[in-house]
Amino acid sequence: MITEDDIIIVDDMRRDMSLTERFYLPQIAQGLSVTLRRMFTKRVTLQYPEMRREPKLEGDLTDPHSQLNASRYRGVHRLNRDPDGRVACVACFMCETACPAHCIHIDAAESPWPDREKYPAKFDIDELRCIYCGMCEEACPVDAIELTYEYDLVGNTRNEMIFDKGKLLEVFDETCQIKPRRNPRITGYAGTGSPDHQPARPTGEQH
Amino acid sequence: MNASLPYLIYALFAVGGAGIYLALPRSGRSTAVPGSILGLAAVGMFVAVVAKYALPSEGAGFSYLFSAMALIGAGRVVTHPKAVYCVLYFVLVIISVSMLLVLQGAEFLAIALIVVYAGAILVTYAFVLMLSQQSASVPGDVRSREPFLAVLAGFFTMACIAGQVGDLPLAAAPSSEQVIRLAQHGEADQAVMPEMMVDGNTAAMGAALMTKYVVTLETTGVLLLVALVGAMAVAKKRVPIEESPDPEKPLGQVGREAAPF
Amino acid sequence: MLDLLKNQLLFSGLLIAVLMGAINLGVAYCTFYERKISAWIQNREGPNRVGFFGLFWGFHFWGYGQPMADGLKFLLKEEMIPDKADKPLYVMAPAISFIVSTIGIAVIPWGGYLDIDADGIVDVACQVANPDIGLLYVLGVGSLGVYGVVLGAWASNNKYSLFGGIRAAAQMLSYEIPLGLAILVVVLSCGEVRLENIVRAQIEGGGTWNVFVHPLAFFLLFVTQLAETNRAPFDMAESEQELVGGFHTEYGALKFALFFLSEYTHMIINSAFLCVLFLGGWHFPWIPGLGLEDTAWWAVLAKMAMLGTKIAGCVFVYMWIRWTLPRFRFDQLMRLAWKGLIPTGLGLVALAVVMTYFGIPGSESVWPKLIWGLGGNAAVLFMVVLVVGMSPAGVTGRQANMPPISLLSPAKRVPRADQGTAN
Amino acid sequence: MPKITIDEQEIEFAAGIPVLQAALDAGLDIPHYCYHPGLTVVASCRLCLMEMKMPHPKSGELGWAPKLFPSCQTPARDGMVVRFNSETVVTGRERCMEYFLLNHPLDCPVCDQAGECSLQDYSYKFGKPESRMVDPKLVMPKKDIGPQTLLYSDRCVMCTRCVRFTKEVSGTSELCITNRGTNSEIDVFPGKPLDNPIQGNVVDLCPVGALLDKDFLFKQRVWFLQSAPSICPGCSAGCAIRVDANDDIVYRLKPRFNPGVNDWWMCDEGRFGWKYALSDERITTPRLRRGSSTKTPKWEDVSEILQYRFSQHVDEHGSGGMVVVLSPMMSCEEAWLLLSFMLKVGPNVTAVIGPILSVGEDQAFPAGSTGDETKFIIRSEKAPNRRGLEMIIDQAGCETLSFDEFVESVGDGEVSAAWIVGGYPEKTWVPKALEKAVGKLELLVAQDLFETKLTAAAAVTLPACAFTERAGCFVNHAGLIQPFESAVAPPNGCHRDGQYLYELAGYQGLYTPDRVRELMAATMSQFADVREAAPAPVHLH
Repeated sequence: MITEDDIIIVDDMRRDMSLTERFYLPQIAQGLSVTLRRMFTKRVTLQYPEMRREPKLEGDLTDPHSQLNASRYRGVHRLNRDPDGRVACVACFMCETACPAHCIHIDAAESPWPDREKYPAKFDIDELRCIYCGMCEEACPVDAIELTYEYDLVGNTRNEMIFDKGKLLEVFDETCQIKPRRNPRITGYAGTGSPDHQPARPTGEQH
Repeated sequence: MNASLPYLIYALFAVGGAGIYLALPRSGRSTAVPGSILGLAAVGMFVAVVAKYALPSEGAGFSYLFSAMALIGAGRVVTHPKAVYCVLYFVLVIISVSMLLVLQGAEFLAIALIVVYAGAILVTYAFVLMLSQQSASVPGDVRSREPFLAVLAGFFTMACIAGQVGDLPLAAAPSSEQVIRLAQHGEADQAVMPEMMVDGNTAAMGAALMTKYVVTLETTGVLLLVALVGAMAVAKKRVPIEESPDPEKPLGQVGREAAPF
Repeated sequence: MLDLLKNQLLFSGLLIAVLMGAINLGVAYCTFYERKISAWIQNREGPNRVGFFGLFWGFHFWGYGQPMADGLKFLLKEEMIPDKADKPLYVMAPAISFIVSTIGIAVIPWGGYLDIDADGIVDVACQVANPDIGLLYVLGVGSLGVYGVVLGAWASNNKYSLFGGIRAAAQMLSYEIPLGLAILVVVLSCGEVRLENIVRAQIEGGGTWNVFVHPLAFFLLFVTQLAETNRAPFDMAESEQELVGGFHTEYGALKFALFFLSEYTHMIINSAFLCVLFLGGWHFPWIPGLGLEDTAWWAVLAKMAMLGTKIAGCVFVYMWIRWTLPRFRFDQLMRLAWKGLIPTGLGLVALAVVMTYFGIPGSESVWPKLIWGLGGNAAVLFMVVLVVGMSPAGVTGRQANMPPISLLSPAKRVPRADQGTAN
Repeated sequence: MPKITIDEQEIEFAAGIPVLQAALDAGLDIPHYCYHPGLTVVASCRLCLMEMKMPHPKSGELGWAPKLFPSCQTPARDGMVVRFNSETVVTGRERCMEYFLLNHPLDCPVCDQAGECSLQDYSYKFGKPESRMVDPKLVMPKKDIGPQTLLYSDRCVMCTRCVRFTKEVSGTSELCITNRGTNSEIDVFPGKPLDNPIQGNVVDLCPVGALLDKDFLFKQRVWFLQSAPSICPGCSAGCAIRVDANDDIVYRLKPRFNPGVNDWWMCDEGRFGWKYALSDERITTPRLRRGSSTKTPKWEDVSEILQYRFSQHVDEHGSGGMVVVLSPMMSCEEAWLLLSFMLKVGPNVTAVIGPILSVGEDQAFPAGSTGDETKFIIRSEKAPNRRGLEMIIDQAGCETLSFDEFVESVGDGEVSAAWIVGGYPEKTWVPKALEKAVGKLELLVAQDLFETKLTAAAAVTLPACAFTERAGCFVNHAGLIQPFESAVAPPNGCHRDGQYLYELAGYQGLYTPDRVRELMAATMSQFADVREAAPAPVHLH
């Protein structure tokens, strides 16, 4: 939080400019030389469909100069599986509660498995409504929902963009090799989405 | 020259005046259509009369065209209910007149007219008018004041002037362009490129201004300078800077007591 | 066939057709290069996807098809007129703007005289028209340029547009004065108002490019032309950040395209004038054999190419400046015109008058011109710097009333010198 | 009023209550599990411990007693000095919380009680963040203890409120404690499930998520729910309830504290008997019939159409044969609005109270108790507002018939026009005789929740609302006028009947019960100042 101590007032709004500054022209020449030099430096543009930004999985992720790094990107959601290939979500509604855009809709039901009480009978995320803030990810007590690095999220219809449980699990199956953002685990709930996790076979009847 | 010609011209002026009077915006039933017809008829007949009696000359067609444009435009300047359109018609008049001047070989005057009137004065008018509202709903805009007297005075003055120039031949002097072209294609058989034989009237005008009329010019300049100084004296009224009584609340923040964060 | 071309009127017609085509194409590619240059300055690539009909197996030609695509898009977009707009003026304004910016082409001397059938007799001037008031014509046309903007702004019935229009009017009125003064300097030092003759005066015996004699006037003209074309940093009439799009906020499709075209045409024409007045027009510097006497078609073409190159350079500087400098605040803009440019211009005119009085322009040698011109310019510059240095700091009345803002305790304020370490 | 000093603060209290209740009444937040004002005191949870000043046994000097006392079991006396904020009390409370959490699973995310769980709240407020327990937690079984109730034993804190409830209030004693010490569990006897008619209250009583309602299980998280105070329409008792809804869908009903009427309880019939309100078969739009063709009019036109039809009818047949059948499911305001409309059209209209279902006898709990021993009564009269209708018809002074007489006279062809209001949960309320005779009516307006023979035959069919969508007041069997609010909006396309009756009666604007009661108070002073019967409950759980 910003306290009063952090505020520095530069008490010099009407500082007298030097003669060259007031004469503008040397300053303008300086500016023009900057832009001219820029014209001959290397481009940073990524030619998107041919080139893609990929997450940087090793090294210092906080390095601000890693320009082609997608590691801090929050893209499409995935619904993790536990080691048995079942959906890891326990339908606690924490993500739905935390979601500021109200884009998550869960129908809870009694789970068919003896070691769990609740599971999501339905789990829909409206990706068009989502603001990709990552609050669901933070709220999840079992690290079941995560935002992947996938950023090219497109669809032809609105319905297509409402991701149901099956689709979200598919996203996990495709991206399960990567653990996004390496958040500190809150619960120590082992088994989902770890980098050494083997891709679980999708077990259709267990969705 | 027909002796009755001036009277015919006066009569045409009267018809035109009646047309303008009718076409002037007024409250109540609009008489713009008969007015316009009357005005156009007057202009048409005038052109016909002039065409009959004037000497044939090169560019006469343009001359008639621009004259008609100037006349109709001038009519619209006073009859159009929207002020911005009036300004635009005024611009049209200026351009037409300067075209007439070009046809007369007075290029400098033509361009000066455009630069000074169309480029500066009327832009200022437009600038002011833009600040007024768009639709012509203000009664002052849609109703003309003392239309009859105004038309009478205007056309009486015009008739007086026309009476003075009525006997002058309406032929144009050859323009400098024509002179050059004549020099190029006429009997001139120089092997080198054409000399700029004619200085054009710009140089002549400059010479006249700087010799014959130099006192007038300088007087005008001094007058303008005085006007400029006077305008500055009027405009530069110093607004006293208020000092805030409370040093904690400087004047720039009166009414904004909220902390910045 | 060739005899027909010897008629100046027909030749002018042909020239008009060619120039209109060339300038419109140039304008299209100006928009393309505007985007490219902005991209390069910002370390980007710029438009690089549109090629020509997938020619050569989808090779993109570095995006050279982009202007065509843009033009096509403008053509195909829906024409809309706002409900409360003043319809005749709304439709007329872009046309006025475009016409006024285009008719300036008429007096530019593109390449001297042309001897079509190589018989040693000069046939036609490579210029649409050469009136003896060429320079004044430029001024007159330029002064009308504001109408398109102002009328479009007013007719849109939009507050942002109106603001843009008002700003444009005030700005163009103010900048016409230094523009005139700068041109006056050229007129005085060349003793001519015909553009062709001005070019000649810069080439013929003892003449040199006016920019070497009057660099300050060149600068003055360039700055005022920036303002007249509404280009950054003088694009107050558009100012996207404050006024959405300024005078063209309500315009779309082809009408917007016309405004756009007129801005770039204006830019090209203005550059052409700048080159003619100060950069020797079509003159090849220090290359013998392409002077006034060379009237063969290839020489004329080379001259036209030279002028084109110079124009392209000027246009590049226009763009370069746009992507470098931030926009002026309106009071700064006015202060620059009335307190900076006009006094400088007056000083330069005085200098030119003095030079004319001593007969410098007519001298057969380059040196007196250069010495007088550069010395005088330096003196004027010195005076201006002196005046600027002595004048109080530039603040508006509102700013003068504003003390440094701080609601916190005065002890928190730090002098500027400490700012670096404090941060 | 006697006074007691709690935490150096003097508090007045009603005589005969324990110190804990006095503190709670004064708004202090004293943690407790086992104490409930409606049940006997066992002082088993030890959370409400306090320090108390006592005379020294030797010197007789007044000083803090060396040990802690359960405040729920200590009767408050005038001049008593106690404290809850001393270090000893706070430490003791923390230790207790640690014990409660020894075996409690950390499954708040999947527990339905989360959000209204006092263990959760107290852990945040009074507990320690970490457990020092090193052994694995005991895992207790989940049990299906009744048709409506589940027991998750591992969440239980052994407060025994549920056991005491079945023993003392319902008198059925299904629940008991088995095993001892740390292994003790709540359980039912084999073959004797928890199935008494008021067993749902044990779920409300449970301070943690051990006892769960099968009906509400996993349906919603409680923090999504929005509550509206309401009155149960199940019988003429008029229990105060709370309607919990989210996004205009009702999820559950809970009792509100309503002293003298239902105290803290409600019956299962009321608790689970509202599902008809969610039915898809409900009528949601008005319908006009002319011959065999039907048409859906716009809502704006409805009142004009009705006025036209009735006035035309009066012109043709006079108002002698006109009857309005007011349903006891209507609120007083709605009934009054409808009756005043009918009186305006035909001054000779006859008012009839709709059929009132009566099931058996009044059921008292504990069974067979009388007088003060009775803790709760389920009334046999299954309609919430008979008394209210009687008051309104009396005041209007119009002719009245019993419903059976009305059916008879319809059969005899004496009735020419009728407005019949239904709104009963069952579709079968229309007597066969009326179904047969309905063709003899010239003009029939039927207002009901579901399609019946009446609505099929009616010239104008209007949708009625369920009680969760209505607002107004009911008058219970004892003549107590109790207001209630609407919790949800009516189904899509449907208007609140209060609203269209308001417009029909000639008023403009939004129907609010307060405004109508003001109008009614001009002739019926008892409606002048209708307030919420129960104060906001101090005892939160």
